[in-house]
Amino acid sequence: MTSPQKAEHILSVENLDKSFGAVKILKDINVAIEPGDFLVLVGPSGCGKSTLLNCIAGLEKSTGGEIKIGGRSMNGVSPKDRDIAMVFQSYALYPTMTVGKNITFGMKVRGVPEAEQQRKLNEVAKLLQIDHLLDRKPSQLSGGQRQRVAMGRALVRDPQLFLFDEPLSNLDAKLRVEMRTEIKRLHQTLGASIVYVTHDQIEAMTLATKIVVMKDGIIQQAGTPNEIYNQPANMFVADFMGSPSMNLIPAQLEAVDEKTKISINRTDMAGIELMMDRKIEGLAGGSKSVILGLRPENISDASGQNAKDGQVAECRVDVVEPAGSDTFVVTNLGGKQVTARMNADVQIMAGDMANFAFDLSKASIFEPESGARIA
Amino acid sequence: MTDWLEKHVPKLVLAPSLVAIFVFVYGFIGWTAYVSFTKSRLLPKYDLVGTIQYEKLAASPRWEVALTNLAIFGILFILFATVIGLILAIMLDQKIRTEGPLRTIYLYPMALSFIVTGTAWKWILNPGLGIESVFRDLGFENFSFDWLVNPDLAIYTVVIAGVWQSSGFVMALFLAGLRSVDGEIIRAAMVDGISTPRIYMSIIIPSMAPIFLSSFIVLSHLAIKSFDLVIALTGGGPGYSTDLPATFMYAMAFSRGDIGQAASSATVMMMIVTAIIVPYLYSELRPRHD
Amino acid sequence: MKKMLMVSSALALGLATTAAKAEPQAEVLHWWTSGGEAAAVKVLMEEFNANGGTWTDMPVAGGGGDAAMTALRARVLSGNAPTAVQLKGPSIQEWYEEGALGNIQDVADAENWDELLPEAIQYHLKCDGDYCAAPVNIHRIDWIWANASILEDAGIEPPKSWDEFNAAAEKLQGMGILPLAHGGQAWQDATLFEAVVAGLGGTEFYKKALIDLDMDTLKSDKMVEVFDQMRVLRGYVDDNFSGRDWNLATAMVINGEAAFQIMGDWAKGEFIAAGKEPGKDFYCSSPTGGGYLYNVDSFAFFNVDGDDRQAGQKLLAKLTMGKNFQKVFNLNKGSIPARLDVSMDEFDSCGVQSNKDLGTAIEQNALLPSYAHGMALRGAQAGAVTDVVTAHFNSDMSSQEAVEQLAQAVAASQ
Amino acid sequence: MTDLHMNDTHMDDRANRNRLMKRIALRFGLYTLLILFALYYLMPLFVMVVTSLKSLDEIRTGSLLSLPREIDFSSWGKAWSSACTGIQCEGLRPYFWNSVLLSIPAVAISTLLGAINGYVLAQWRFKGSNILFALMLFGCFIPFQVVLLPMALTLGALKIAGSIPGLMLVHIVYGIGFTTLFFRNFYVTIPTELVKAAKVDGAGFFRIFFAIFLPVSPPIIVVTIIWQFTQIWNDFLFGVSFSQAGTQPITVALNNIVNATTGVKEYNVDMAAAIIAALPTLLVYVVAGKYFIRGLTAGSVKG
Repeated sequence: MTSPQKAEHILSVENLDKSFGAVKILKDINVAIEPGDFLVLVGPSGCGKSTLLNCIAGLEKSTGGEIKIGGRSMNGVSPKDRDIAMVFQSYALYPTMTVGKNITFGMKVRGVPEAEQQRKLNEVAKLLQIDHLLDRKPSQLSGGQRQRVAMGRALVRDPQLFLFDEPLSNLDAKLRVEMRTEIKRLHQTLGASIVYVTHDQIEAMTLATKIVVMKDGIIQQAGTPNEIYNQPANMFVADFMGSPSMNLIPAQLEAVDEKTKISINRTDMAGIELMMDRKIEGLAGGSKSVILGLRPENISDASGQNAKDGQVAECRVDVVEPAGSDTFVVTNLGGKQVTARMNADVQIMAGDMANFAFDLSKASIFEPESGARIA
Repeated sequence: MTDWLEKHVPKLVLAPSLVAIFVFVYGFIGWTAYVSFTKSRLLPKYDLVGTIQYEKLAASPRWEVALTNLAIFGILFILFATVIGLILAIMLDQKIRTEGPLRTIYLYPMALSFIVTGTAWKWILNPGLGIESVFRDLGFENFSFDWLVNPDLAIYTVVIAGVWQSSGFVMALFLAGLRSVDGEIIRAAMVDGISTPRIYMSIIIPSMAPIFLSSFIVLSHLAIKSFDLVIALTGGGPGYSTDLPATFMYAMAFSRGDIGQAASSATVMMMIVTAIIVPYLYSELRPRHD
Repeated sequence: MKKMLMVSSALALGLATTAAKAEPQAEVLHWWTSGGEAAAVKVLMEEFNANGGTWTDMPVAGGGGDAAMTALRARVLSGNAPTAVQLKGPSIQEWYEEGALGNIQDVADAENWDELLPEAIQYHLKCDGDYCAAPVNIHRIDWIWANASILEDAGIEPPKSWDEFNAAAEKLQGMGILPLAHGGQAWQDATLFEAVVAGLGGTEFYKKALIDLDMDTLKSDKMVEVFDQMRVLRGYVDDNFSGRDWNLATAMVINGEAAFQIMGDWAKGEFIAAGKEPGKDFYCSSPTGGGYLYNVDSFAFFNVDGDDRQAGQKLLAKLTMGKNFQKVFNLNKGSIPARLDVSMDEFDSCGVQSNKDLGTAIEQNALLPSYAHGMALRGAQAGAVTDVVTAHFNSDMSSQEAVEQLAQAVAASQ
Repeated sequence: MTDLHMNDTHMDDRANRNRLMKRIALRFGLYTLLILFALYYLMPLFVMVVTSLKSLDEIRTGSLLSLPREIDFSSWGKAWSSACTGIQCEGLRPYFWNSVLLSIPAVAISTLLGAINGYVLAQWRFKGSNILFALMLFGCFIPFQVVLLPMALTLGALKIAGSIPGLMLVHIVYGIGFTTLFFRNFYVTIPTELVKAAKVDGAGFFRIFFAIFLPVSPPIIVVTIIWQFTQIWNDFLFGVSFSQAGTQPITVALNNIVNATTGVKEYNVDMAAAIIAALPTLLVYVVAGKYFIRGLTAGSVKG
């Protein structure tokens, strides 16, 4: 990821380290985005994503490395001088100020003329449809309204860079989806550059132009949503991104000409064998234990599209979970639960033997020890 | 420069208070500890003489009485103030129509010092004037309440007056706690058919553990500091049977003119305080994961 | 808030500037705060002010001067000692030894104090041979106050020894009358104790025991007898005596609830306030047989800066010993003048008696400084004695054990 | 909290009636107990008020708890303006103002210091700040008798011995521990994101404090003021040790009236004086007691 510093990078983070005492929170972080990018930092809690965001905002001091915003080094620059705006998980609305005052507080502090403050306030209020709430106190608002006010406070700033710290996680599911769309629309209409932290991989997938997956203070993978989803760099990313998550099945690989034979053991019956049309480097005649990563949508019923390749195996159905648009069917392969995404109208009962069709063109192969992607 | 200032503003703001605390608390404790190794009488002297004062203290029957009293008083005072405070809070929590006035009545003793109420208490507890005589006048000839004048029991009257002053505050703490207990848990328990006393005993009271701790600390600090109470009520008597370490220390320093002895007793007091407070501070302030 | 600070510092400044004038200044720390006492001291203030001085009153009551001593110590340590302080007995010398007291010998020379004051009293007022304090009065401590009508009904004369007292008390008890009103506070227990020591043991015994703290005397059989008598006295007291203020005990005698009280001459004020007449409604007598337990209140003069304050000390010393003040103050207070040349014409019979006994005691060398009121011993030692006395009186400790504890406590306090 | 009495459903009439009776009996017992406790708490005040309204004769002869035969307010007037507190017989009045002059600035300053200390310790933590907080807290527990003498030395060295500012300093210093504790525990409950948001908005340390934190603090300010005012107004030990003529607070004057040693005692005046001296704190508790409990709920107690 150490891309050469380009002028158009709105944000670049280089070799960033952060530790609290002996505990290293961030290790050698390198990220860069271009204007208009929507960067989502995603990972489980404690992975360091919020710390990274706070470092970018200048709310926490890094212990090493550099952060540049708009090409300017941010070393020793206080948050207010970084030309950023931030939206917080708890919204952090000032409880004793009205909505209007909350939104204009920053401008007031910076000494923006009164008239200008009013103009911007009206503009933003209209954009976010909160004009009727301006005289209320935060305690009189609903969660969604507070969320909008928090965004309003960021928008009036009109900064180079927006920072969002899990802004939707305090909302209920329905509202969360609505606000997600809203944020996406704002991004598109304003063309703003955004760094967005979440632990929700769906938010990450839907919003991002660029995703950084983190774990234990280390970047696991950075790339477009498509790259992250289809070519996860390791088993952690594979497992973390996507819902239901990728099936990770212990398997044996063996090179057969230009193809690769995949053998999967089963505890209760004979194993299955599948052929993959690709050649995997480094098999050199012998067989090799790997982890086979397959998204649920790459396993379907025999009537589905996957069946054409003939990679079909009969498996025992453990659980059937109809989900409306699809039906998820769980079986057991290689000692693991494996989920297949089948047609909604598939006629299968738990306990049946059924044919599962495997689409191996999008399969990922991982090294069992390190979890790193092989192919 | 401005950067440095900006970064260190919080520390700079805290500094005056910290300096004050270091001088006026720790400096003074150090001074007292030093003086406890001298033979200071009327005014402090600074020639060290070793541990004579502590040996004298250990041999003093009056100091022994004072320590025993602190134990008796401390335990009973904390126990009764907590129990009564809790009971009052629970009773007041039952949608009592006159809660406001009652709460004020229970709380007001906290507003008064014993210089104000001392004489009244002395009269009330005095067998010839107070409760005993009132009951006898009412026809209960054998009613007896003469703790104040009984050297073995006088310390208990100090407990009565002490509890009177502090239990209202404890009630306020508990009431605040009860009001912040999650109503959902209680509704859930009621749906399960658990009786009201059981709900209190096994759900609400255990959930207020932090308040028990807070009130324990407030009360133990009051117990150790108790001074006015004893001076106003019994003056340490009968004899010196109600002396507490604080009154002992005061008597030595100011009426006896034996500052060295006073300093040694103060040092022992501070050690007792430390033994109680430090574990509390540790448990309260050890880093937690948010 | 800023304004408030300014107001208060202006106040402090105001005080400072008034102090800068060269008029005699006196800030007087004392604990005469009740109506009668205040009226008595007020005479001094008026004279002081009439002589061009400015009197600043600094009263601190409580605990027989304990609170005032607390304040005094704080004031001296902070280098802000009051001009004059109500002090007495060895504590004057103690403060002198701490280097805190000044000198008024020139006033004493000019006013001829050595001629006017009994020698025993002079002793208390001098620091290394020079006067450092001015006396206000002589209190007699060993008075037995008696309700006249009770005594008449019982056919008892005011007792003049402990044997007489015991006999009278037995008789009264037999009649269902409470013999002795007493307040169970340590200093009152000590007041009883010293009267018993002086009465049973006599003058020499008292001096050896409570002034010299002679170990043999403290451990003697006589001392066991003294504690035995204390136990007997305990039997004459009602059950509610603990913590009772002395004036409530006096009221019991006034109201006829008890026959006797053993208390200093300030108790007379209560009788008189209740409209009683000495010799008619109540009697005063002493159980010490010629001994005279006294307590001399005095103003001690601390080291102060500034001509005005030093001038104030001199003026105050002079006026304190003035005939008029000595008379008026003591008429009010129940005590008698410290200087011997004041006419006793206006004093009542108890005052006259006290004055006469004082003369006799001087001749017979039977003037005894009161230990209970801080005239005989230093604070720590007096306190050690009192601890034992009060512990004995308030428990069922045996006399033998009390004597042992007494010797131990005294040894430890030295 | 919710009412713990279950709704009576599906009960036949008799059971219903029984329950009702039981409930009434329970309520009756509850109120009786509450009133008994109230009597216990009120007793000393009752004795004081009643005694202050009696004549001296009646006090000497009558029962402690009996009501006055004739209500006599004269002792109140005397206590306020003509009782002797020394040679001067001006009652409590001059001392009352000393106490006001002392306690209002002292309460204000120690509250403000506590607020800003609490703000730092809760929202601007730095390495070691928890230890510093613990050290400050420990200061709450020091028995005041211990510090009298070194304090006298220090005040003398600072040249403010005997002055109201000196006394104020003493009260402020020993109040800081508690005020800091109150505010710190209150501010800890406020999300740290608020400070972050304000920082991004460009506000500095003080601006955040005055514009955002102070406005949310009234509940805890009330608690702190009540606590500090009670402590300072009622203090005797510091008042008697670190004042001089002209700066003595009301408790010292009250003590001079009540604890006169060898003079005639006027108990009715003593009691009236005691009540007068206690009126300001009593008033504060009666008026603001409600907010006191509310403030405790608002976060000074971790629960």
